[in-house]
Amino acid sequence: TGDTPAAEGAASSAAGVAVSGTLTGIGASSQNSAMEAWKAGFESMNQDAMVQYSPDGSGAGRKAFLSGGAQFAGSDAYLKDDEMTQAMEVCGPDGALNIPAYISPIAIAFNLGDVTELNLDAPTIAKIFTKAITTWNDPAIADQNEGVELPDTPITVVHRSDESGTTENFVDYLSAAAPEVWTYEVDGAWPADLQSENAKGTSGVVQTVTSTDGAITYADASAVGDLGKAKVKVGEEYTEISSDAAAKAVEVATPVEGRPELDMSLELERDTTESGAYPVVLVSYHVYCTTYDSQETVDLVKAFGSYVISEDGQAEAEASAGNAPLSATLSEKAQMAIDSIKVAS
Amino acid sequence: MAANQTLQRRQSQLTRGRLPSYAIWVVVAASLILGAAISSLVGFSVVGWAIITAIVFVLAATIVTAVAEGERKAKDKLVTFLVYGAFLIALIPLVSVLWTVLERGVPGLSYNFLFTSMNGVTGAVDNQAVEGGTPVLGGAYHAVLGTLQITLWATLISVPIGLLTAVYLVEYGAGKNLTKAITFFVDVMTGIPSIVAGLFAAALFTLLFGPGTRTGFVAAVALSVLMIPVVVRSTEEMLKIVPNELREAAYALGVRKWRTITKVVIPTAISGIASGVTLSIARVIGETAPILVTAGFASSINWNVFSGWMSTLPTFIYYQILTPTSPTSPDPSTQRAWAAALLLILMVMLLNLVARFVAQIFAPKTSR
Amino acid sequence: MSKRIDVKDLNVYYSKFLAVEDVNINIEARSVTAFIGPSGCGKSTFLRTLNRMHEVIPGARVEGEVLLDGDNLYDSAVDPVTVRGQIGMVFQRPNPFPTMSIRDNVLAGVKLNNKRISKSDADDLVEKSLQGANLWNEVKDRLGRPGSGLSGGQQQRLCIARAIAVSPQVILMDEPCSALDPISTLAIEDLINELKADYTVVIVTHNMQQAARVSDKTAFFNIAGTGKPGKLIEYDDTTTIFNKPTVKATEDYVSGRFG
Amino acid sequence: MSKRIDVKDLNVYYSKFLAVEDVNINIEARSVTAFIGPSGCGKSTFLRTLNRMHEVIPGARVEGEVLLDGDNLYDSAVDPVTVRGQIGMVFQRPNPFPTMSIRDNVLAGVKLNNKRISKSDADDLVEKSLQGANLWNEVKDRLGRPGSGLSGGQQQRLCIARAIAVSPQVILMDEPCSALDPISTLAIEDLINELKADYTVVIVTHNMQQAARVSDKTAFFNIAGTGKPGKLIEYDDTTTIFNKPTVKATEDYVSGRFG
Amino acid sequence: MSINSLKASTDRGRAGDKIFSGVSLAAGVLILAVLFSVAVFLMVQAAPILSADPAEVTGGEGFAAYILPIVIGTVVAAAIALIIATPVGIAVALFISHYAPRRLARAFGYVIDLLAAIPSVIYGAWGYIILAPQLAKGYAWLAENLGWIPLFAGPASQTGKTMFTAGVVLAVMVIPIITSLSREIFLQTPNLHEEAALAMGATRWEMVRMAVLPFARPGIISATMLGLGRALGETMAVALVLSPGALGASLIRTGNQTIAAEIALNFPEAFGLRLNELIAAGLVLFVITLIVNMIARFIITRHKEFSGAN
Ligand SMILES: Nc1ncnc2c1ncn2[C@@H]1O[C@H](COP(=O)(O)OP(=O)(O)OP(=O)(O)O)[C@@H](O)[C@H]1O
Ligand SMILES: Nc1ncnc2c1ncn2[C@@H]1O[C@H](COP(=O)(O)OP(=O)(O)OP(=O)(O)O)[C@@H](O)[C@H]1O
Ligand SMILES: [Mg+2]
Ligand SMILES: [Mg+2]
Ligand SMILES: O=P([O-])([O-])[O-]
Repeated sequence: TGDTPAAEGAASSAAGVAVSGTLTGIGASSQNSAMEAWKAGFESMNQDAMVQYSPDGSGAGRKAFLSGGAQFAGSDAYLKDDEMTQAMEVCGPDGALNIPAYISPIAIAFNLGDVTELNLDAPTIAKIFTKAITTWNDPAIADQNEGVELPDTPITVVHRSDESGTTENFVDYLSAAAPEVWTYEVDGAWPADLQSENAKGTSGVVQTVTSTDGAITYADASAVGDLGKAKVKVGEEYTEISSDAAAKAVEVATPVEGRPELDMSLELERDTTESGAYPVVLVSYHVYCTTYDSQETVDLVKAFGSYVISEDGQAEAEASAGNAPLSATLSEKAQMAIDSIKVAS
Repeated sequence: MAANQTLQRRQSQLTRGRLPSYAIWVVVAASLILGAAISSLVGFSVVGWAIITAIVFVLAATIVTAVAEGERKAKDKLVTFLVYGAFLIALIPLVSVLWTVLERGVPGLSYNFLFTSMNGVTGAVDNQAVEGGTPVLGGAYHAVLGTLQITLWATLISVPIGLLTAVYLVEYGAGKNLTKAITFFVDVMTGIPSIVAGLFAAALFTLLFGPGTRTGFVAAVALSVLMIPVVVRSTEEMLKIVPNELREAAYALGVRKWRTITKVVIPTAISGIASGVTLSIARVIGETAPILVTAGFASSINWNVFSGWMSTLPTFIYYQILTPTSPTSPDPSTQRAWAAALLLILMVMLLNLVARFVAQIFAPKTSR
Repeated sequence: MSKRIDVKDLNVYYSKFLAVEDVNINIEARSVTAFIGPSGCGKSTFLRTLNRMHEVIPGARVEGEVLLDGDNLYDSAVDPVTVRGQIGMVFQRPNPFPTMSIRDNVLAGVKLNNKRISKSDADDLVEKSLQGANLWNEVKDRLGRPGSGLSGGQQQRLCIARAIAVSPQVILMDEPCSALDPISTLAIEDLINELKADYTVVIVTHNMQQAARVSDKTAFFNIAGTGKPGKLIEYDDTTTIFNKPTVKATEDYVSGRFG
Repeated sequence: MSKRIDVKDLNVYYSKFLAVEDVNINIEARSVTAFIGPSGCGKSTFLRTLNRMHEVIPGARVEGEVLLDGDNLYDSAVDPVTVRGQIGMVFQRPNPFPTMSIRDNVLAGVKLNNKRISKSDADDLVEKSLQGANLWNEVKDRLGRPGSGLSGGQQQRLCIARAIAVSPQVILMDEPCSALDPISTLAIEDLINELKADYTVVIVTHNMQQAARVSDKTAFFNIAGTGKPGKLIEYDDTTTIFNKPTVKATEDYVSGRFG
Repeated sequence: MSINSLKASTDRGRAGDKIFSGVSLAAGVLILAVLFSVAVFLMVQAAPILSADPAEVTGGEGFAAYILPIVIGTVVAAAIALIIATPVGIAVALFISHYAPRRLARAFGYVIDLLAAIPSVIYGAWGYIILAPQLAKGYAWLAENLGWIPLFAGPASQTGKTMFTAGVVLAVMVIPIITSLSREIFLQTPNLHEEAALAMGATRWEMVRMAVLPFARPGIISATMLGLGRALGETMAVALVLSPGALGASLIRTGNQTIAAEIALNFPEAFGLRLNELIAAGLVLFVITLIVNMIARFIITRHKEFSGAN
C-alpha cells in the first residue's frame, strides 16, 4: 500500500529553498486537472511540502480565501473590486494578488455527423445560442461554409446547468463580439430566458452533446474529444482553436484598471481583430495574499506559485490538462508579482 | 369400465367453479399473441411487446378469474399479479444500475486500484496509459479509508443518539410536550437537503475552530444530521409495534423499565431496527455534496479523521466523472469512477449482510 | 416473607371510564383469595391494581390506597418496580417472551434483573419451577426451543413457572387454569396450596369448584349494567360465600341461578 | 347446509415433529362433537387441520385425507380459502382485530362475501351475532370502540360472534368457554345447541361437564409421553365415553383418575 | 410509623432507570438542540434575502418570484417519486413479507435493499447515461400522441433529462426506504390476527387488507415520509439527471428545477447575496417538509386508539 510515485524530482524547489508544510487552496474546478499536475510536480520536488486543492468552484474558493479558510484561491475570474477591499482583512493592507495560472480555449463544439469543422462568426454563434437559428442548414451557417453539406437537423443548444466560469467567459465573448444579438447580462449562469438542454459540468455538456445529434455547446477545449469544433471569425479570418491562438488572445489582453501595480487581472479583448488570436478563452487565476503570517507559509506559497507559472509547471499542466501555457512575458510578470509576497509585519 | 368410473366420479364441491391449472397457461399464450399483435400495430419492439403482454395478461387473467371464480378471487389474483409485478418492476432499475456499474466497474478493479491512492496520478499519467495501452494507475484506497472512517464516525454518533431518542419518544415521553417538539424537529430534519447539512456542519466548526476547519469528523457530523432522522423514525415505528403484553410480562416480573427496554423490547424489534440502521448508513455512505464542503478533497491517504482533508468514494467518483484527471482522455477517470462505485456497492452489501447477521442473533425465535 | 394486602376505597379508571368502584378488602398473609364474578365485571382490572400493572395502560389510573403490610403501594415515593418485584403476576392471556427459549422464559425474572446465578442453580430453578407448574415432563427435552411453539395450556403453565421462579411474596393469578385440562388444573391447585405456606396468593377464577377447593376467602364482584362500574359485592370465607352468602346476588351467582 | 367430516389416516406435523398421528374419525352433520384430552396432546393442532388453518404455520404440514361431504380438503385443486369460508373457527386465544371497532370485528367476515350489505341488515346481523354470543348487552353502547379494550371473556365472546356471523357450515371452537364465567358459558352452550340444528359443531374443551352437556359424540385424545405424537384414543357417543368407555386411559381421564 | 419497606430499596435500584431515561432524554434534547441550531443557522443565513432589493435577487423580481417555481418543481418531483414509489414500495414489501416463497423471501429482501446501497452520484450518472435516453423515446411518443394533455406537451426533450426522468430516479431511490421499513412492520403483524382473517375464509389479499395493512398503517406513513424526505432533499442525483429550466407544466420537456439541485448547482459559484438566497431556498424546503409531515402525523394520531400494539 503506497502512493503512486510521480516523476522523481530533485529535492529542492525552483527557488532553491527547502520548503515544508501544507498549502491549502480551494477554487475553480476548471483548473483541477492542471492542479493535480502541479501538486504532483511540486510535491516530488519538495518532499516535506504538501498542496491540497479542493475544486469546490471559483465562488466557493474566493469565499474561503477571503474568510481565511484557504491560503490561495483558484478562480475563473479575478477578484472584483469589493472583494479586493475585503481581501485586506485577511491579507494585510496590500490585499490580494490575482495571477493568471491556467489558460484554456473554450471550444464551440457540436455533434453533426461527418462535419467536424465549421466556420462561424460571432453573430451567427450568438444567434445559434439564442435560438434565432434553429436548423443546421440555415443560410446564415451555410453561407460561411461553402462546400460543406449541412443537414436540416434541428439545432439543440446545450448549456451548463451549474454556474460556471466557462459560461461567464463564453457569454462575455458573445456580448463583446456580437453585442447586437447577445443582449444578455454577462454572468456565470446561463440566461434564464434562453433555457435549453443543459447539463452539469464540462463533462456533462460534452456527454450530452456527444449523445445528441445536432447538439452544440461550449466547453473547455481539452475536454471535447472528437466533437466538431467551430473556427471563429476574428478580423477577416476564421481562426482555428489552438493553444497558441488562445495564448495569443491572452497576450493582447490589457490589465484591469485601478489595480495595484503587480496585480495581473486581465481584461480580455474579446472583439480583437488580431490575426491568429482565438478570443473565446478562459483565464483562471491563482489568488494569493500579498502577505502571510509566517515565513514558512510565505516560502511555501512562493515556491508553489513560482513553480506553477514556471515553464516546467506550465508544461506539466499542458501535458495533463491540455490547456495553453502562459506566454513567457506573462510568466515573467507573474514571477515578479510572486516575488513580492512577504511576511506580514 | 374405465369410462364408467370417470363418469361416476362426481365433481368435488370444493373445487367447483375453480379454473383448471392449465387455464393460466392458455391466458399466457393468448396474451403473448395478442401482445405481439398490438405491439406490431404500434411499432414492434421487444420491450413494447413485453409490456403489452404483461398488461394484457394481468387484465385477461383477472377477467377470466372473475368470470369463473368470482370477484373476490379475481381481486386476490389481481393483487398477486400486481405485487409480483411491483417486485419485477423494482428489479428493472436495480439490474440496470448494477449491470451498468459491473460492466464499467469490473475492468477497473485491480489490486492497484484497491491499494493505491491518487497521489501523484496526473493527467499525463492517464494520457500515457491511454496512448501506451498500459494499465491505468491510481486507485481509491484513500477514498475507501475516508468512506470507512467518516461513515464509522457518523454511525457512532447517530445510532446511539437516534436509538435513544426513539426509546425516549416511545417508552418515556408519550404525550409530553418535549416529545412533540422532538418529533416535530425530527420530521423536519428528514427533508434537509444533504448539502444544507454539510453547510451547517461547516459553519458550526468554523464557529468553533476557526475558518477552514475541514476534516473527516466535520463530514461525519454533517452525515449524522442526515442519518439521525432515519434512525429515529424507523426505530420509533419498530418499537411502537412491540406488543404491550411483552412489556407487561417483564414489568410483572419486577424488571426495571430500562432492562425491559434493553432486554425485551429492543430484541423483539431488533430486525427492524437493524434494517433502519443499515438503511440510514446506506443513505449517507453514498452522499457527495455534504462531504465536499466539509471534508475537502484529498488525493492521498489520511488516517486521521480529526485533522486534514479526506476523500470518500462518492466524492472520488464525483470528481473523477465531473473533472477527469485528464480532460483529453477521460476514460481512465471514468473507469476509476465506476470501479469505485462498484466498490462502494460491495461495501454496503457487506454491511447489509453484517447487519442481518446481527439482527439474526437477537431476532425473536418465531417458529410459531 | 408473606405479606397482607389492604385495599381502601379504591376506584379504578380507564381514562374517564370508571371500571371498578370503591373496593375495600383485606387479604390476609399466607392465604388464598379467589375473585369470582361475571365476565367484564372488573376482576382483572382490580387484580392488576394490586401490583400497579394497571397504570401501564395509557390513560389508566387509580384512586384510593392499596396497603402492602401497611405501606401504600400508590404512595408517590414508591417505585412500582419494587412493588412488582414483591408481587408477582400471571396474566389472563399467556404471554411468554417470543425472543427467548423455554428455559430463558423461566429464568426471565432472574436474568432480566441481571441477578447472577450459576448454571447449576439455574438448572435447578428451571426444573423446580417447571415441576411446580406441571410442565417439566412435557418440555424437559426441548428447553432450548422457543416458548411460542407450545400449546395453549403449555404456554399458560410456562407463565406460571416464570412467575413462581422469582419467589414473590404475593402472587396474583388471573384465571391460571382456564386453558388447562383437569390433570394440570389439579397440579396447579396443588401448587397454590403449597405456595400458601409461604406466600399470599390471589386468583381470579370462573370455576366455582376451583374457588371452593383452593381458596380460604372469596370475593364476589358484580356489575349492575352496561357502562356501570364493577363493584365488590361480598367478601367472606369461602365456605360462607358458597353456603350462606348474605347478599342475594352472590347466592344467585354461586348457585347458578342468574339474572 | 350442514356437512359431515370424515378424517382418514391423518398425520399432522410441525416440520419434522409428528404432533398427531393416524387419526380416523367420522363427524356427523348436524351434531356436536367434543374433543377432550390432556394439555399438549394435539387437540388444537388436529382441530386446525379441519379447516386447513394448520398449514398457515411455517413448516407445518399434513398427511392423509379430510373429507367434507366426501370431498377431500387437501386435494391439490382445492383452494383453502373456499374451505375456510365453509368451516369457521374460534381460536383458543381470543384474537379480535385491534384496528377495528367492535362492530367491524363482527362484520369482518360478512363483508368479505357481501360488500354491499345494507346498514340496517348489518345492524341486525351485529345484534343477532352479539346476542348469540351473549355479549350484546355489554357492548351495545360502545360498538364503535376498539375491540382490544374488552375484558378477556368479552374478547372471547366477540370472536365467537364474529365466527357465527358468517354462518359457516361447520364451526370449530377451540375452548370457547375457557375465559367465561358460568353465565356466559351456559349462554354459549345454548348457542351451540341452537347451531347444531343447522350446522356441524366441533369443540375442544377441558370441561368434562361441558362435554357431557353439549356434545353428541366425544373424542378422547392422549399422548404417550414427551416427544411422542398425540393419538385419538377413543371416539364414541358422549354417554358411552363418560359412562362405559372401552379404553382404560379414557376411563381414567374422564373419571379424574390419572396416570 | 413503620419504615416503608417499599421505599427502602428504591434508591439504588432506581439508578439504572434514572440513568437510562436520563440518557434517552439527553439524546432527544441533543437532537432538539442540533436541529434548533440548524434552523437558526438557516434563518440567520437566509435573513439578508428578506431585506434585499428585489432587483438584486436572481430573476430580478424578488425572492418569492425566484423561489416559487422551484418550490413547485420540488413538490412535483417529489410527488412523481412518491406516486410511483409508494405503491411499488409497499407492494414489494408485501411481496417479501407475504407473497414470495418463504425460503427465497429473505434473499429477495436483500436484493431490494441493494437499491439503497447505490450512491446518489451513481443514480445520477445512470439516470442521464442509461435511463434518460430510454425514456426520451417514450417522451417523443407521448408528445406526439398525448401532447394535448399539458403534462405531456411537446416538444419532448431529446436528451430525456426531464422532470419525469428525475421523478423516476427519485422513485427508484425512495423505493428501498419504503420497502425496508414497511417490510419489517408487515413481518411483525401478529400471527393471531392474520389467522383470524384467514379462518374467516379471507383470501390472501383480504387477509392483508384486514390484518396486515391496518396494523402497519402508521409505519407505512412513516416510511413514506422518510421516502418523501429523501425525494425532497436529494441533491446530486437530480443535479445530474435534470436539465433544469423555467417552470412549465410539461413533464417531458426540458425545464423545471428542484430546490436541492438548485442549491447544489449554484452553490460552488455562489457569492454574497446569492448564497443567502440559496440557503433561504433550503429553509423553504424545511417548511415544505414540515407541513407534509404535520399532516402525516395528524393522520397517524387520529387513529391512535386502534393501534396494533395492544
Ligand atoms: N407451532 C408449533 N411448533 C412446534 N410444536 C408445536 C407448535 N404448536 C404446538 N406444538 C406442540 O404440539 C403439541 C400439540 O399441541 P396442541 O396445541 O395441539 O395441544 P392441545 O392439545 O391443544 O393442548 P392445550 O390443551 O394445552 O391447548 C404440543 O406438544 C405442542 O408443544
Ligand atoms: N384497556 C381497556 N380500556 C378500556 N376499557 C377496558 C380495558 N380493558 C378492560 N376494559 C373494560 O373494563 C371492564 C372490566 O374489564 P376486566 O378485564 O377487568 O373484566 P374481567 O372481570 O376480568 O372479565 P373477564 O372475566 O371476561 O376477564 C370491562 O367492561 C371492559 O370492557
Ligand atoms: Mg379478566
Ligand atoms: Mg390447544
Ligand atoms: O470551470 P467551470 O467553472 O466552468 O466548471
